[in-house]
Amino acid sequence: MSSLTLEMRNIRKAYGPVRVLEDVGLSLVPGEVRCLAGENGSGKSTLIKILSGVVEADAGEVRMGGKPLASHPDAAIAAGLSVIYQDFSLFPNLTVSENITFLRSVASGEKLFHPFTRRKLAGEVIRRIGVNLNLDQPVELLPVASKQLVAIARALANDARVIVMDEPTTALTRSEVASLVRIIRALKQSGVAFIFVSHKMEEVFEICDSVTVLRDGRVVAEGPASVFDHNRLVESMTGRTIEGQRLHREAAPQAPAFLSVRNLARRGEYAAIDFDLFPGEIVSIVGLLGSGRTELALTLAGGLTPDSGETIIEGKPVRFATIQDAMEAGIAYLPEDRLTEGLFLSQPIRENIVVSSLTKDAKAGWLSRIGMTTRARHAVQNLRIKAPRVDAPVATLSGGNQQRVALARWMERNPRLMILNGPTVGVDVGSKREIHELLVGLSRAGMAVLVVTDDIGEAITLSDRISVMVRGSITATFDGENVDEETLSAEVIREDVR
Amino acid sequence: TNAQGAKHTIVTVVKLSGIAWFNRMEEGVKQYAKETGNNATQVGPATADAALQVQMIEDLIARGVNAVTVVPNSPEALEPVLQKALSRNIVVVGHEASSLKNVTYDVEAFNNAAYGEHLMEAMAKGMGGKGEYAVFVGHLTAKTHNEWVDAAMTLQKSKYPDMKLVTSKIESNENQQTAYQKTKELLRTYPNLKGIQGSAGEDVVGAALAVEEAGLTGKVTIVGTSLVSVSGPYLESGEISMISFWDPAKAGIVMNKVAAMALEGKKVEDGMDLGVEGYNKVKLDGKVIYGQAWVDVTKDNMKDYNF
Amino acid sequence: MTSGPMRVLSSPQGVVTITAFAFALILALSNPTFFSTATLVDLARNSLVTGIFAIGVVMVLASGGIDVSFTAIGAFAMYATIKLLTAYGINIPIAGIFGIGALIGAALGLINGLLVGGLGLPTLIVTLGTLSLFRGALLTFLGTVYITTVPREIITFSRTVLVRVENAAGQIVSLPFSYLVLVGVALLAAILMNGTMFGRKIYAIGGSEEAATRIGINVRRVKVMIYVISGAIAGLAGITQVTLARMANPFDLVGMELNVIAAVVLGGARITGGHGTIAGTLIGVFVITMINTSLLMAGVPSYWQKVVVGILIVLGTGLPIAIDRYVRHRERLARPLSA
Amino acid sequence: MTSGPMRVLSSPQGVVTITAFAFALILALSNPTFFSTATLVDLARNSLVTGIFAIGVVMVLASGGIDVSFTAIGAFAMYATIKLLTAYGINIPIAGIFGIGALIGAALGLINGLLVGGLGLPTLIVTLGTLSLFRGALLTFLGTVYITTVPREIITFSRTVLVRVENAAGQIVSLPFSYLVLVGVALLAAILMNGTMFGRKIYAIGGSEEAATRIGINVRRVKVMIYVISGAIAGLAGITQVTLARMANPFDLVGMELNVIAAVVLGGARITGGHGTIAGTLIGVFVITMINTSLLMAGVPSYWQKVVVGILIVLGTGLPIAIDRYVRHRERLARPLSA
Ligand SMILES: Nc1ncnc2c1ncn2[C@@H]1O[C@H](COP(=O)(O)OP(=O)(O)OP(=O)(O)O)[C@@H](O)[C@H]1O
Ligand SMILES: Nc1ncnc2c1ncn2[C@@H]1O[C@H](COP(=O)(O)OP(=O)(O)OP(=O)(O)O)[C@@H](O)[C@H]1O
Ligand SMILES: [Mg+2]
Ligand SMILES: [Mg+2]
Repeated sequence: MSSLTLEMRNIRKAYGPVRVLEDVGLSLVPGEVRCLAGENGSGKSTLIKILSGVVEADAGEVRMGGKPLASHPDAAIAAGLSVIYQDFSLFPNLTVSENITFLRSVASGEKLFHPFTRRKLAGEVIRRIGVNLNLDQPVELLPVASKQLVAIARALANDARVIVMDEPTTALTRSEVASLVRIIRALKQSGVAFIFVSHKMEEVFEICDSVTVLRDGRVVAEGPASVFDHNRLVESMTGRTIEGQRLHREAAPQAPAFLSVRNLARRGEYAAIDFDLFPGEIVSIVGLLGSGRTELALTLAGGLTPDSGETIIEGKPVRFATIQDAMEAGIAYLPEDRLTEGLFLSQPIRENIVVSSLTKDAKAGWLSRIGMTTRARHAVQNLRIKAPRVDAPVATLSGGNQQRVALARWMERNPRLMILNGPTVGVDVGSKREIHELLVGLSRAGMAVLVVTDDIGEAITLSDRISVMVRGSITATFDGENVDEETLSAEVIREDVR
Repeated sequence: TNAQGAKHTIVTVVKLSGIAWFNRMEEGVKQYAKETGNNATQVGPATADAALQVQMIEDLIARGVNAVTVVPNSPEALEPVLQKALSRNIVVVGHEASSLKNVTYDVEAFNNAAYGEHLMEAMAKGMGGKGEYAVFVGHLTAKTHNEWVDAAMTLQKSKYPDMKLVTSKIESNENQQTAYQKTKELLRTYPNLKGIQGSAGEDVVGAALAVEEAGLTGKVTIVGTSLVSVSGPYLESGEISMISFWDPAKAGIVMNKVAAMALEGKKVEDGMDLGVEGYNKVKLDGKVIYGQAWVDVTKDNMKDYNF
Repeated sequence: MTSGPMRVLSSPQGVVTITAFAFALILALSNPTFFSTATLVDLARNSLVTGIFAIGVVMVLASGGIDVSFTAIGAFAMYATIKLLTAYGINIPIAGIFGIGALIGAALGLINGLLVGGLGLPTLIVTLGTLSLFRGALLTFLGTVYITTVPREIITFSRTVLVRVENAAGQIVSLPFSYLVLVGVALLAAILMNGTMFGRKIYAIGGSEEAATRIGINVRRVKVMIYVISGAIAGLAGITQVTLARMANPFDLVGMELNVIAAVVLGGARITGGHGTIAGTLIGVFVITMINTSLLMAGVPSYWQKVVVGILIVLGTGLPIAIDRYVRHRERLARPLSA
Repeated sequence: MTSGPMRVLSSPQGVVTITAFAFALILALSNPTFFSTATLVDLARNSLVTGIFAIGVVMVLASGGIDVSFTAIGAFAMYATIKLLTAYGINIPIAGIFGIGALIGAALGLINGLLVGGLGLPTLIVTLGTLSLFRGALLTFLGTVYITTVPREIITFSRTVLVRVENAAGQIVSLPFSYLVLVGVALLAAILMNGTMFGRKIYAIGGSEEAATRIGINVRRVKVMIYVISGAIAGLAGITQVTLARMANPFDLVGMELNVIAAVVLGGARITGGHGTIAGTLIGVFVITMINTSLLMAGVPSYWQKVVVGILIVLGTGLPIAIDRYVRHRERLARPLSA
């Protein structure tokens, strides 16, 4: 047993009446990469927080290197554990280099601060991951993807024996994921063990040696990765089979375009954008991070103003000065970073769901509380949000369920055009399918849907049309029925290489 | 409402509790209580705030005391509540507030104009009747302080034409460090400054510190109202030429006496002897009772005063 | 689940209310006349101006801001209104006077609003700046003398009483008519905060500004409005003050900032935004007022008040947290060991 | 990239410094003696106590907290120390006196620290509470009389000067020896904040408390330490005050809270935490002091000072933000139209 790097036994945890983890066990040997899989809310992050000492278990035992581990972050860190949290847990006010090296300095119990040594170390780690970051920039100014890279770099900078990654790839592009995989492989050789959480099936099979599947807080399957295949893994997670194929749909009825853009451009971000969005149609824009897709989406939603070009809604040219203008024109926008841009974390689920559609409960400015609650309950059922009550704060939901709350909010507005930026980031396979079905249903009911994503599989499953965006221009547009993943990713990657 | 001979409950409300001045007044109040057996006590807010005094008097009215004697932070602010007190047959005696309308009597240690002129005379003497000078008031709204310095400035214009006021009244906020900083600025701006007249007890102390630091001891004449316990060190070392005050303990006794007289239906009359030093032959002007109770203290007689 | 008393104690308002009752009981023991309508009326009267200010402050706190300039706005509005009326010998009904005060307050609030909402400056710094600015402008441009000859309308109004009670000693205790200003402002604010979209937007902004922007709330406009409204409320507080004091003192009001903020926070609002109710605020104001004005009755030396206020503030916020921890701990222990 | 002058203007310290220079220039025009060593020395001397307090405050702000109790701590430490020394007629060297003051301050700071760090209570409310509590305790238990007969050591020390300049008019302008206290505290604090892990942990906690906990920082302990240290600094400020005033006034210091916080924020600290430097703070203190103590020289009526301070606070924070926006806008427009 002494060869076990990490062992968790009989872990139990409940929040009030909600049982989150029941008798969960998990072990790691040196050099092992274990995937922790499970639906949204199955308890993965909680298990990780218990392991790292952030949350105290109600019962059970954690041992590292054979010794019991006290429930304290510093104990875990001292024992050689590094965690990449789902929400990154970085210091927005400090520079990239200080963020990367802080964990290591704390762990080694340094008393004095050595900015130069630290900067050097940070530079080395960044080079090892093979990315380009300005070491002296405060983290608050970075885009999400770079923050995720900083979080990864921080875990790597500490000479850890176990590295836990809670969905480390959600915001990364393919090339960055590839270099992460390279690093994991290299560290494996030197005996570092990993716990890896991801909802992306390809990654699980590419990286992991073994799999532990959680469902409703219990371990329902466990074993070497080789005994799982895609279907078996999905089935253990959800208790049912989920198809991976493109969703079937009726052809959209002919209708005039809801929104058209002509020659839209914004300096330094995108240029010469032309397309039409029709009611009853789902269009995806796929592209790498930094390709300008988010800026384009934001422009359509009124969050940015274009420098030139035309936006036409139902034949009439419009100019949006604010998000509100766009909302009034029937456009809804779901942002990519639900934590910082979307949800009121400390406020109840109900408020979060109804807040953008309060006019529904308002008569001449007066609100009806009962109406709000009814609507929120309805939405929670509809989207199968796993929540005890509608007045629980959103902060207590798991990542995937938070995403659904954000979706629910916009659906409440019955928009004419819904723009979704990464609608299923951090959502488990089962729920992803449900969300996709929901979107197809909405679009058939006459809504225009624009999806911005870097998940090519998602684009194919979902879309009637798929546009590829590279460095601020749309380089190709495909018909969703007749395109395969290879063609699409070739288009993206070819441009990436250029 | 009290039967004759019963003990009166008289509460003295001061501007600010705890400072040397009003501690001394409290000694007087206590002495009075001991001598007469009346229930005389003193209270005051923790900050010199008119609103707090209003609240205190409201509470006293609610408690049903027989008389309130008061040293107001802002006489005008107290009028409504004092009117309320009078309307409930509570005797009200003011001090340092000759403008108060809603009082039974107001006790003044002296005529403010006379006192101000007296201070000016002392400063002019120190300055040899010529040169630049400046005046401090605790607050620009403090009526008494303004009466003092106004009378002083008027006297200077007529009697000492060679003296010159350099700038308008300066506010010290009754804070020694403010007085210090302002004096520093004055000295820098008007290097020929020869005299400073203070009003609040802290003014002369702050000014003296600034003068000492500037190495100007003996070159600038500082006079003003203060107490030995506050300004003693500077009287001794010579930065302050003279301080004047009236003994707050005596004022406390007189206020209580007058209040008791009013409760017992006795009238104060012009020329009356109230049996307290400095108030042996009071002058009555309407409701205002003036004594002649100022005390001058210099290096030579400072040992006689321990407050 | 949490038992009743524990639940009450685990909210700041609960603790504060209970402590206040305990405190009142002690006062009553040391002075039996304490429990009387007269005392209550006096308390209500004394909490009037603080209460009106506090309602403006809680709105700002709920939106995630903080305001320290309200006293300066109140003083400015009060003095400017009276000066205007007396200078031109204008005689308008009392409602008009309150209206002018509110307007001036709103105009000053607009300055805060434009700086905070329009330019996006931090609220503490803006209101620290305007506290100094408004006060300085008042004293420099409007004057430093007390205006004691306030318009006849105000005197008449201040003599109108709502409730008149005779206490045991045969003295008359009265609640001024201006108490209705507090009641009115509180009611309107409660409706605004809970019953209108605008109110919900305030809480949304207090919860997360970024998120509020993303759902199409015009954060800037809402913020500007918040400061305009709280400015108007401060203006009303200023006019109320003048009806109580029957004179306009330009040095009045300023200095009570921290006291009002303490009352609001005792009432359950958080400076991090998103929380705070009108009812809670009024409780907080009442408690602070009771302590500040009633200790004298119990024969407590006046500096003790500060000690008591301090302890109460710490207890009122600390106890709920400590109790909450204890309850959770007990709940965990009470669960069966086997799942 | 941003051009030189623009960059200076887009930091609060930059704007504040420049405004201060402009301001000094105007002063100098209206009074040519303004630009003199004497003025500078006087300014330095006048900013002494504010400066020491400000250093304690910036540490608290950097950690994401806020402190309003420091003046009460300073006053308590000052008065308690002097009372102790005079009551027992103890005669110890001046360093010992400062030591006692710092110790008393640290002890009071520990109370803040335990409430904030240990119990996790919100800092504004805790320090509002302890401001009241400490002040009340001082006045209730220690006394309310001025102590004018301070120990001989203090008088000697306060007469020792660091720099002595004679100005044109033959007046002596001197910088007291206690200026070294400010210099020492500032140096130590700068080293602590930038050169030790403890300091970096303070910034980390100010950036994100949750993240700090997760990487194994003992947030509670760090917080307790912050308040202990800032309490000790407040104690030093108190003793410095007594060496300047040569008497211990228990009513002193309290009331300058907002002024000190304004100086710190002018110096670039943010109340949301994570930002703030010692150098910036000193600049902020210097500017605030200059405005507060130099307007008389320019013949400006005293209430104008408030107007000027207010405008400067708003400008100092507003201008950088406005300029930053403008610069970014221009930068984007300068890029080529094709992506
Ligand atoms: N602090 C808390 N209080 C109450 N309930 C909690 C708390 N933290 C987690 N939970 C509950 O525990 C369950 C497990 O959450 P957890 O975050 O571990 O899920 P997850 O598997 O990580 O989901 P996702 O894939 O969406 O991230 C959820 O039902 C959640 O509501
Ligand atoms: N603070 C909390 N309060 C209540 N419930 C919580 C809390 N944190 C987590 N949970 C619940 O615990 C469950 C597991 O959450 P966790 O974040 O571990 O999920 P996860 O496995 O990371 O999923 P994913 O990463 O895919 O979002 C969720 O159902 C979540 O709602
Ligand atoms: Mg999770
Ligand atoms: Mg998750």
